[in-house]
Parts: sequence; C-alpha cells; structure tokens
Amino acid sequence: MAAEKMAVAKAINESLRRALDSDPKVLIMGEDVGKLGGVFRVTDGLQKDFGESRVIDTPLAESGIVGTAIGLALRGYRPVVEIQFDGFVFPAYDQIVTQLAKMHARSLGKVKLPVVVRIPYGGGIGAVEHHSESPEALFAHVAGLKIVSPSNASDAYWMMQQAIQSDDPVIFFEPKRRYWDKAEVNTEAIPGPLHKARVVREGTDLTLAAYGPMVKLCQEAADAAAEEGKSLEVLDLRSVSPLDFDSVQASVEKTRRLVVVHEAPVFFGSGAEIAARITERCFYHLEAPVLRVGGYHAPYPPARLEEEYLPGLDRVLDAVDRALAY
Amino acid sequence: MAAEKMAVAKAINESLRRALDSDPKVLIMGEDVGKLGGVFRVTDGLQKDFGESRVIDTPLAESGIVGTAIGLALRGYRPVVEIQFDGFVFPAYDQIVTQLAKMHARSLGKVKLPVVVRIPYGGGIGAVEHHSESPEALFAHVAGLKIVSPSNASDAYWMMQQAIQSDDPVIFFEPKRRYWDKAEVNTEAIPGPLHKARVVREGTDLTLAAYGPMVKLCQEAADAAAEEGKSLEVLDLRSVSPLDFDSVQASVEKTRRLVVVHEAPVFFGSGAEIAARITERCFYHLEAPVLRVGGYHAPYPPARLEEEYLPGLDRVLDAVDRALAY
Amino acid sequence: MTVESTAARTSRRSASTKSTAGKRTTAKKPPGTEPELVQLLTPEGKRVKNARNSKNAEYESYVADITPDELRGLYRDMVLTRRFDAEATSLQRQGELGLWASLLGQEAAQIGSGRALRDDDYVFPTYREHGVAWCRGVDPTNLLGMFRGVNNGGWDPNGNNFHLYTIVIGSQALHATGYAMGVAKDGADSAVIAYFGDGASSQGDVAESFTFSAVYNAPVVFFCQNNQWAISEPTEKQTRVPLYQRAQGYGFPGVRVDGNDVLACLAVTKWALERARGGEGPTLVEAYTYRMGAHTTSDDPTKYRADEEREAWEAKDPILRLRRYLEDSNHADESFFAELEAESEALGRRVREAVRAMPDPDHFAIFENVYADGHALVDEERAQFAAYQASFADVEGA
Amino acid sequence: MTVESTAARTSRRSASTKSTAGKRTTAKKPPGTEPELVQLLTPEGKRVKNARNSKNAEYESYVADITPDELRGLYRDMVLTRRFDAEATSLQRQGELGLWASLLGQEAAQIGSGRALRDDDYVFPTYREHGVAWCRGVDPTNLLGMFRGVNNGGWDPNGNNFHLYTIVIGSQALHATGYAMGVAKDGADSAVIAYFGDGASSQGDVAESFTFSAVYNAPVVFFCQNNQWAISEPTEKQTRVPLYQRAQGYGFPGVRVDGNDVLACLAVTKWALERARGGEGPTLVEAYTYRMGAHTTSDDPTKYRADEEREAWEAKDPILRLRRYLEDSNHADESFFAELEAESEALGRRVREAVRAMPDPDHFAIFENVYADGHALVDEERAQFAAYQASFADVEGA
Ligand SMILES: Cc1ncc(C[n+]2csc(CCOP(=O)(O)OP(=O)(O)O)c2C)c(N)n1
Ligand SMILES: Cc1ncc(C[n+]2csc(CCOP(=O)(O)OP(=O)(O)O)c2C)c(N)n1
Ligand SMILES: [Mg+2]
Ligand SMILES: [Mg+2]
Repeated sequence: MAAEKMAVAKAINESLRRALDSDPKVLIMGEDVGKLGGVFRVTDGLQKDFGESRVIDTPLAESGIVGTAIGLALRGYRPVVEIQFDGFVFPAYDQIVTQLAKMHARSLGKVKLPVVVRIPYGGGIGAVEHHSESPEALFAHVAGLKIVSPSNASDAYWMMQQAIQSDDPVIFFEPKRRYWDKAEVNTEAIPGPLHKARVVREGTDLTLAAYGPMVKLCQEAADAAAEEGKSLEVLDLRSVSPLDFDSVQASVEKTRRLVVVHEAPVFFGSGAEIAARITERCFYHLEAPVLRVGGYHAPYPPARLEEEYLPGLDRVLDAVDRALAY
Repeated sequence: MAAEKMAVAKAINESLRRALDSDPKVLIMGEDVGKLGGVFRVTDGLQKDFGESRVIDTPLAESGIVGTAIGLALRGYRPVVEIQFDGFVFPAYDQIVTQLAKMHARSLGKVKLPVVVRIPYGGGIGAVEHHSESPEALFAHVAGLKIVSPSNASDAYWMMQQAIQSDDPVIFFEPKRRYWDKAEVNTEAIPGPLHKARVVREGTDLTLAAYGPMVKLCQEAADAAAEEGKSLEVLDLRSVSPLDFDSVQASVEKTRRLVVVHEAPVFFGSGAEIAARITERCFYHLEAPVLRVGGYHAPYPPARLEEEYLPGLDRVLDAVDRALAY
Repeated sequence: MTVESTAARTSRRSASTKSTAGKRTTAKKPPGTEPELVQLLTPEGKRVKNARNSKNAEYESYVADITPDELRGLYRDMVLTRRFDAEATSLQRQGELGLWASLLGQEAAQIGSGRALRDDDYVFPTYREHGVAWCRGVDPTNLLGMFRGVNNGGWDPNGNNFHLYTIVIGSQALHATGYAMGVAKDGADSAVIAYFGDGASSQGDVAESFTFSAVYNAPVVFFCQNNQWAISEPTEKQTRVPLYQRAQGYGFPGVRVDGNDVLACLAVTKWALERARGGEGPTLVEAYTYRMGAHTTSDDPTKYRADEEREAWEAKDPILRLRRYLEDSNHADESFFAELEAESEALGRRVREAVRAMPDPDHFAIFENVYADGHALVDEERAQFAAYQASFADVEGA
Repeated sequence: MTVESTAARTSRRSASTKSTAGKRTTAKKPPGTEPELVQLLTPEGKRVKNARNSKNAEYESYVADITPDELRGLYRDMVLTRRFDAEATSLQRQGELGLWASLLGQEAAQIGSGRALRDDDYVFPTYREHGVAWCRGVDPTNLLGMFRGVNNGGWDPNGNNFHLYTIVIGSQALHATGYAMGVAKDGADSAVIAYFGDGASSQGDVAESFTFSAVYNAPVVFFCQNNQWAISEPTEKQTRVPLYQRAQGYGFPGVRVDGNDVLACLAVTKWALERARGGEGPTLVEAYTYRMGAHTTSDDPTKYRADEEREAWEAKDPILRLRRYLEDSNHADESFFAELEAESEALGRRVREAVRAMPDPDHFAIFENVYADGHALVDEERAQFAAYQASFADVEGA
C-alpha cells in the first residue's frame, strides 16, 4: 500500500502533507498557496487541512516572502516557500544571496536556516514570458545554498522530505513540465542521500548527464541511440549544488565521452562547470571534449519558438554524434 | 598633452566628465555620487560642474535606481548608475535581469536601453562583509547584458567611453583595489573594440587569462615564472560577455596550456565557461586540462582571511606548475 | 499570468479572513459603501452633480462640460473593448491564444483613465490594460501576439506612447517614475501614468517608485486598479487599510474612485494628470473595481471565491450604468446602439481573422534583438543553429 | 560601511536642495521644532510633565514612575556606550580595527529603546546599534570582531536575543517581521524590534516589512533612527514628509520622538512594545536624532555638510541633558559621576586589551560553517587547501 502511482505534482503535495503532519514547525508560504492550492495545485488541500496559520497566503512580494521566512526560521520554524514561477524569483534574489545563503556562516554556525524555496522551473508548457526559465546556475554559484531538482515522482517525494529536514537552505527546482508525469512512489522506502546522482540507464559508449526535466529527454535519446547500436549511459544528477562529480567521473572513466544537457542557457550554465571539472578529473580518459546542449544566449523565446530553443531529441542526438565522432 | 598618468578612479572620473560634457543626455545616478563624489571619489566634482539634474543623488534603493534609470533611458537619456559596492547590486538584480536585459528583445528592437551599471568589485581592500565580492558570473549567464572589466587606467577611460556609447546595457565592473593604480592614459587615442581581449605579455609555455584586478597579478606571476625560465603569455580578457574566445583560442593553440584566474568563486565562475569552451575548441591542442584559480565555495571571508581566500602569486604559480606538469 | 492544472473544483472561499495570529484585523467593508469613494455616475445611471463634499465637486468640474458626443465616445470605447476582450477569450478557448487576461469589469477604470490622457503622455501598463491600449490607438490585434506566443510584445512603445505589457509585477512603476523624471528634466509638461493592481501594491518596486517620484517630484500618476483579487488572494492579503491611503505616507495625495464609473475615473485621472503637469508631483489613484472573470484563462475562480460576490458587482456594471444615463438623458438613440453593435461585430471579426492569419515567427527570431549592437556569442550560436537546421534540410532534401 | 579615498576636502553642502525638475519640494524644517515631536526631557534637562497634548501624556505615563536609580542607570548606559564607541574609534585610528561605525549622538535613541525591551523580546539591529547591544548584555568586545575583520558576526544571536549586525540596508526589517510572525504563532507575548536608518526607509524590503507586518498583525516595532544623514545624503533625498508618517499608509501608527531624549525614547518604545504584546500589531517609531560623527571612520563629512549643523545639534546632546536633570533634581551626586568616570576608563581599557588580544582566525575558518550539514565541494576544496598549505610547510621545514 505504501507504493502508489503518482504524478510529480501530487508526490510533492503528499510530501508536503507528510512534513506538515509530522513536524508542527513546518510552514508553507507563498502566493496563492492557500485556497487555490497554488497555480499548479501542488499545495492543493493543505490549507484546508492544516489551517491558515500553517499554510500561508502571502502578500505579493517575493523579497518579503523569503525575508520573513528567514525570520520564521530564526524563530524555529521550517518554512517551505513557493515562488510562483522561475522568472519571479529575482525580487527575492537579494534575500536569498545575501541573507539566506550567508547567515549560517555569518553567525559562525550559531543559527541555522532550514528554509526550502520551491521553484517550478523550465519551459515546454507554452507559457508567456518569465514562466519558462531555468535559473539554477544563478544560485549554484552562491555558496551557502543547496540546489536540487528531481526528475520523477519518487525523487520529488523523497527529495522534498530530505530538503525540509535539511538544516541548510535548499532551492528546490521543480520540473514543471513533468508535473503530470506519473511514476511509482514508495512512501515507506529508505531514500538514498539527497545529493547523490543516480545511474538511470547503464551504457558504455557515452554518458548523458542531466537533471530535472531533461532526464526524461536523455532517456529517450538513449533509447533512440540504442536503436542505432549506441550504448549511452544516462545519469540523473539530481543535485546541482553540491554536484556529484564522483558519479560523473566514474561514468566518464568508463564511457570516455560526456554530453551534458540542460534547458538553461549554455553560456555560464551548469554544463560549463561540469565540463571544466570533469575535464580536469578525467583529462586522460576523455576521447572527446565534454559537449553541452542547452539554451541559447537569448531571452527565453515566445512559446511558438520554444521547441527550437529547448534541447530536443535531435539536438541531443546531434551532440552525441559529434562526441562520438572524435 | 593628451597622454597623462592617471589612477584608475581618476580615469573613470575623467571619462564620465567627458561623456557628461559631450552628450547632454548622459546622467550620473547613485547613492552619494553627488557632493561626496561617491565613496571612492569616482564621481568627484561632477555634480559641482554639471549640476544636480545631471548628477543625481538617489534614494537608498538599488532596484529604484536601476528601475528609474530604465525609465530615463526610455525617455532618451543615457544613465550611468553607480552601485556602491558589489554586494549591494542584488536588490537591483530583478530589474537588471528581467527588465534591463530583456526589454530590447521584448520590444522586437524598438526600444534601446543604453544604461551603464558601474560596480566597484572585488576584494583585497580589507573591507567588511558585502564589500569585496565578484558577482560577474551572475550577470554573464543572462542574455541581453554586456559585461566588461578594465584592468588599468587607460582601459578604464576608454572602455567607459565605449560603454556609455553602447546602445546595450553594460555592467561595468571596476576593480576597486586597482582604483589607485596609475598608468598613462591617452585621451586622444583611437581605442580598439570594447569586447576584444588584449595580449598583455607574449609567451610560449602557457597562457594566463584574467580580467579586472587579476590581470596585474598574472603579470606578476609571469614575471616570477620568467625568472624560473617559464614563458607565460598573459591575456587581459577585458570583456566577460561577450567573451573573446577567439583570442583565447589563438593563444592556447600556441601555448597549449591555459590557466584562468579570477577572484570570484571557481564553482560556476567564468573559468568554467572558458575551460569548457576552450577545451571544445582546442581539444587536440591542449596538453593539460584548463586549470582555474579563484575563490572557494564559501562566502567571502572576513578581511583577515582574504589573503588566503583570494588568488595570490603562489596560488597562480602553483596552478601554472600543475598545468606544466601534465 | 498563470497556468493551472485542471484539478477538481472544490473548496470555496470562507466568509472571513482571519489573521495568522488570530488577533484583530480590519474587516473588509462591503464594496461601494466607502465614504471616501469618488463617484459621479451611480450604478443606476444618475449623474452625481451636487456632490456631498467640496472635494467631489472639484473632481466633478473636470467632466462638468462633457458633451453628449464625448459621452457616447466613452460608451463606445467600453463596448468595443469588452467585445475585443470577449473575442480574445474565445480565441483562447479555440486554441488560437495560449492565454488571455480578461479585463471584464474594469472597462470604466481603463477607458476613463485612458481618455484622460493627452497624446504626449506616456503609459506604463501591466498585462491587462487592453482598454487603455485601445484609447492609445494601439491596434488591438497587436496585443494578442504575446498571448498567442509569437512575441513578447508586439507594438512599438513609442508609436503610441504606450509601453509594452510588463508581467513582472510592479516593475513598470519604476520605469514610469524614471520616464517622468526625464519628462521633468526635459521641461516638458506631459505626464506619465503607471498602471498596477492591488496585488502589485505589495511589491518593493512599487514602494520605491513612490519614494523616487515623491523625492524628485516626478509628474507621474499611479493608477491602481483594485479589482479585489490578486489571482486567489483578496485585497486583505495586501493591506489592512484602503490602498489609496498608502500615498499619504510618502507625501502625496491618494484618491479612491469608483472604478466602475467611467466619468469619475476620467475626472479624477484628469485632475491627477493636471497636478503632474503643474509641477505638483505624483498622485495615487485607486480605482475600486472588480475582476469579473478569472485571473486568466488558466485560472478557476470557483476554487477561491463565491459567486455571490461577483453577482453583487454585476449590478455595478460600468457599461450598463452609462447606457442608462445615455438613454435617460436622450444622449443616444436606438440607431447609435445598433450601429455600435454592428461595429462591435466587425471588430470581433477583424480580430479573429487577424489572429488566425498571424504567422509563427521565423526560427531565427530567437537570435534577433538580443542586443542592439550585436554580440559575438549570439552570432556564433545563430550560425551553429543555421548549420544544424540546414543539416535537416539536407536530409529532407535528400 | 564604506571605504573612501583620501581625496582633498573641498566642496560644502549648499544650503538648499532643489528638486531635479526645479519644481517645488517640501523644505526641511529645522530640527527639534516639529510640533509632532514627542519630548519628555528638554535639552536644558527639564522634565516635560504637563504635556501639551493628551498623546504626549500617554507616553509620559510610561516613565512617570521612573526611579532615580533607573535614571542613573540610563545615564550610566549612555556614558559607557559613548566611552566604548570612542574607544573603538581610536582603535580604528591605531589600526586595530579596519573600520568603525560610530553611534555618537544616538545614545539616547539606542539606550532608551534598548531599555524598553524585555529579555524575551528580540532585536534586529543594523551595524550601528552598539548601545542596544549594550542593553542586551552583548559583550562589547564581541561587536568589534567584524570591524577588525576576524569574523562577520561575533556573537550568538540567541544568547541575548540580539541578532547579528546586518549590513545590507533594510534586509533585517523583513527578518524581524518574520520572527514576529513566529512569535505570534507561538502564542508568546514577547515583541520584536527592528532598527534601521533614514536611508534604509527607501528600500523596498522595509516597505514590504510594513506590508507583511500589517497584514499579519505581527508584534514588531520598527525603530527608525533618523540621524539626518545616509552617508552624504540628507533625509530629503529619501522622503519629502516626516518619516514617521510612512506608517499611516500601511495602516499602523507612526510616532516621531526626540531621539536625543532618552526618557521619550524609553516611553514611546515601551508604548509601542505594549501595543505589539497586546495584539495591536506593528508600530513605527522615528527617533529624530543626529549622526554627530562621520558615517564611518572611512567617511569625511566635511565633503558634504556644514559644521554649523553639527554644532546646533551639540546643544541637544542626549547625555548632557540627562546629566543636567540628574544634577538639578539631586538624583546623582559627585561620587556617582566620579565612579562612572572610573568605570568608563576601565571599560575602555578592557575593550582595548581585548581587541589587541583578539587572535586572527585560523585559515581553515574560510571553510567552516558554510553549510550546517556539509557540502562535498567545500570538503574537497578544504582538503586541497590543506595540501597546498602543507606544501609550503614542507618547503619551509626543509
Ligand atoms: C514578481 C511576480 N510575482 C508573481 C507573479 C505571478 N502573478 C501574475 S499576476 C499575479 C496577481 C496580480 O494581482 P494584481 O496586482 O492585483 O493584478 P490583477 O491580476 O488583479 O490585475 C501574480 C501573483 C508575477 N507576474 N510577478
Ligand atoms: C543595499 C545597500 N546599499 C548600499 C549600502 C551602503 N551603505 C551603507 S550604510 C549606507 C547609508 C545608510 O544610511 P541610514 O539608513 O540613514 O543609516 P545610518 O548609516 O545613518 O545609520 C549606505 C548607502 C548598503 N550597506 N546596503
Ligand atoms: Mg487585482
Ligand atoms: Mg541615517
């Protein structure tokens, strides 16, 4: 009975419910998280069951949301705040970067800020401007934050449990275009470590590394490549900070080729850090440079262009072919 | 008479003065830029000579400064805004990322935002928290912005002229610890392109690439290495976005080894992008992985630790040795 | 602008909103009963001429001489705007638009304020100011590009002094303030108007725009359409006192006007614009109105608000009351209404056809206008993209 | 917190501040003459008992029963705080500190408000609240670590319910509001106080904290020390009306108190805290005072303000006026003042010695406390750093 098929959004909802249930200090905060249950229904029903004092509709001010969440954390609460869409996190950026990330160190370890910032992110849903971005690199560069992104319902459930239990601030990037993807979730499992990558599919010719919404794409690419006789290993990185370089290294030492895929622009994106570090760690193993597939150096385009902008099957396979051609 | 020895701060001051003089649309805005002339005296005397309507002390609100500068630019002005210190740009981050960077594209090219955001940045001056950071990577990932950083007085003068003339928003990172370094400035020269790197010193064994405050350090490192018989080429990148990869590639094709140095944390820093892209471009030329010297994944430390935190001569030479050992 | 899942419609907004701490808060007053509300045309269509107080009389003076022609013009604007809005909503249902943010119910606030403007004034809208766009002469079909997903802003802001729609809540209040600072620097006597919602009033950017405009005495009018809701949040989640009072604390006047009364909105906005032109600085106008529809086509208001609330506001419909007045005063006859009906239908048809004919953008548009002066990386990526695209063409061509 | 170059001291602040557009602005009133200023002890040291208005009388009731002992205590707090502050300034000159932000002139605002607090109340300071820290029992030497550059905050915030100094202007107002929301959730009757300056009042974060605290009715007191200057900018660059009025627009009371009058600051803060405890929500207190010194030791005020202004404020000195009252009322004798003088000297000595003895942090402190639960990259970099450091030890050892 503990294992159940659930959509990603529902898995997060269940995980939040469990946290609210088991720890009276857990709070949900954000715009429209109450009666509406969030614009994606991720907090659906929670205010009804836990009341307005635990599930809090906030004024429309992201800096205020994160800033007061910090204050609540200082008082002993464990706020889980929702930023409605990726493109609306920036008003809160100052509080996240200068306060949330640094207060533990500033206090020489005296205070802890167990705050989770949930951000539905990424494109592919045909939305208007600011609703499809992938700003994870803008947070990963900042010490003091942990950045994770689940790719499936089971991880969504468990990683949320672990993020809430973490005494560090966690930016929890939710792959919004996968909200409705269903998978088995065993709510009684014993989860592995939050920041460890997972081999989704084993392979020998090349490693595809991704996180969040792109994991599924990489699996599809591996399927397609398999039909052409290429054996691709697919890694779900799960965590962007810390980044599980050991797992990537282990995979690359085997396959000798790496392609990193993310929706965010390539320039200064996660792929850059992975390429730089893996090249350093695996210099003598790599048969090809680490290739990156991601967004272009341009604002996220209007919906009717997003298919061209976003990494798709063909672009991933193109990069695979280029890497294999070395 | 056109060439004169000037400190970096003075060179920027002279450049701003020239811009105010030659274009009535140029404005200076920021906290304390008026009578005080800025906390580093970069705008010294400008309000006295151009009046309060051209050199504007603003309320203490960075989002307001950038947001109103955008409005002024829409009205045809060319605001040059000062952010007092690197660590205080974040309240303006939303306006910079969602508006300043994107409005030209949003308008399909109909409106232009010739706004320069000046940010004194970097450490080495023994300051308190938030006064020593290097956040350039957090802007470079964002399309629509141009990011430059001069390393010397002549570039400071000319790059500021060009930044103000640019019809794109430019984030102008000023190496605050070099403000008092003097060099010849020829105010009648014809400057080269704003976004082109410069070979500061030719060499054959390894390329050191840096920008802003780290260029001088790299020159010192090259001097020291020369005494040990190693010939290092030093590149002053000058621009972080766009980044002049062609020049880096040309140098690396010659030296076959590259070390990138910046003050910002290494993780997700400029060095990652340079390493990833140069490795892709020069895969068969590189004898060693691109190595990076920069800050650690930790908040900028208190002043008495900054010497350990910041890249110094020994750390650069250590990386050089490691690269040469491949 | 939100996208919602299609979860079942269950809970209803409970009658009262308690403060988190269970301590006392200010109760929400029933709409339209506030003594401070400026009203010049009652829901029943009666002109309020002998105003209760002298302040009201001052506003009244701005529309005292309004001609029947002008009144019919306001009526026509509201009717056509509503028609356009309805067409857009149905185009969204038909899949021609990805999203639509309806202004239904807010026609008076938008047409009243929009018609108060001079050509040389400048407007900074949110994403819902279709009625103001109409007043500025922006072709309504141009508004639809961003909702169709073919662009992020489909008109030249300087063509009609109407800035692009701004989605990041509150940002544009600062742009308006900066623009107004520029107007003052130029010695021009035009004014600037910034639109935003009740929800937006909580954003730091809006507060900072109050500070900047007050300190620099910028000629800007802040026009807040308090439509009672920010998606699912009632205005009590943003403030415990009427929003127009916010201005006082920054040292400039705030006025609450009946946002469903086109004459009052016209008058109060004219007054505020005149203050701006006269060097008296900023003004906050709170247009007290109601979002009759969903937040956007993605929203489902039955999750959070009661039908009765909407019904109560229906009785205050902005178009209906002006129609009553026009009819009662014989300022418009049957043929006027009939012609307008035909004009409405024609507008709907034109918009429908224009949207359907709207081409998808060229793929290379991704790389266009990222920079005004170009950028090496954009050039490089465009070239790679072209080569990549061409590689398929080759295959397909082969 | 700023670092300045040592450019020549030239220009002086001109007498009037014009608006950018040359249009009319509100002129700055001479300090201390505002009718709205709550004052309970005049600069001449006279108690104001029969207050002009009933509001003042209400505040007066909070200090009506104050004992001579308590009065001497307030005096002692102010004197010792000033002594500590002077010591820190001279330690900076001697190179023992990198920077110092002096509170000179603001002792009454800080001691008055600080002594109004209960132990279970929580304080969110800026970087200048040395007097409040003193009241909380934070060892003054612990304040100096960040100014010496050995840490970024050298005390346990929960040790004395006194949060770390916050340098990013205005941020802490939101933390205070959130903390207060938590207090209310806990059903506790303690209160929270957030300090900030006149300059900070312009930050969006401060405005958002007003909104949140009002909406949630959070038990928080916003204590704004308007010391007339934000580095080189006079308060007119932040607002055109008195700052305490800002609160009104958010639906809670604001009061301007003579910030150089320790009794008035004590009384008004007690009143505001009592409101918070009683479930009446937030209050804004504007303590009207003056920054007698430079912004920090890096600042040179002669660049932007006239000596005469400072001189005018010297006559309102917070310590002097209480001394006059203590002497006139025979609440303190010669021996009290002599003993306090000795205590001051001892404090100065203790601080001096403690600072000089303050060790530099261990190099590995860079990697400490970045995360509570650890982070693989930090571990990796620490190990690399250790190996790198060790490589020098080897060389030196060889
Ligand atoms: C900074 C930011 N946060 C969140 C959103 C998502 N959002 C879009 S509209 C909206 C509600 C706005 O309410 P209001 O200001 O009252 O305007 P209305 O929609 O009622 O016209 C929200 C939360 C956004 N667009 N920008
Ligand atoms: C966000 C931010 N911007 C700029 C600064 C630089 N700065 C430090 S103190 C200060 C002036 C603050 O003035 P005020 O709030 O009046 O406090 P006071 O220093 O007078 O006590 C400035 C601009 C900062 N610390 N934080
Ligand atoms: Mg609304
Ligand atoms: Mg001040």
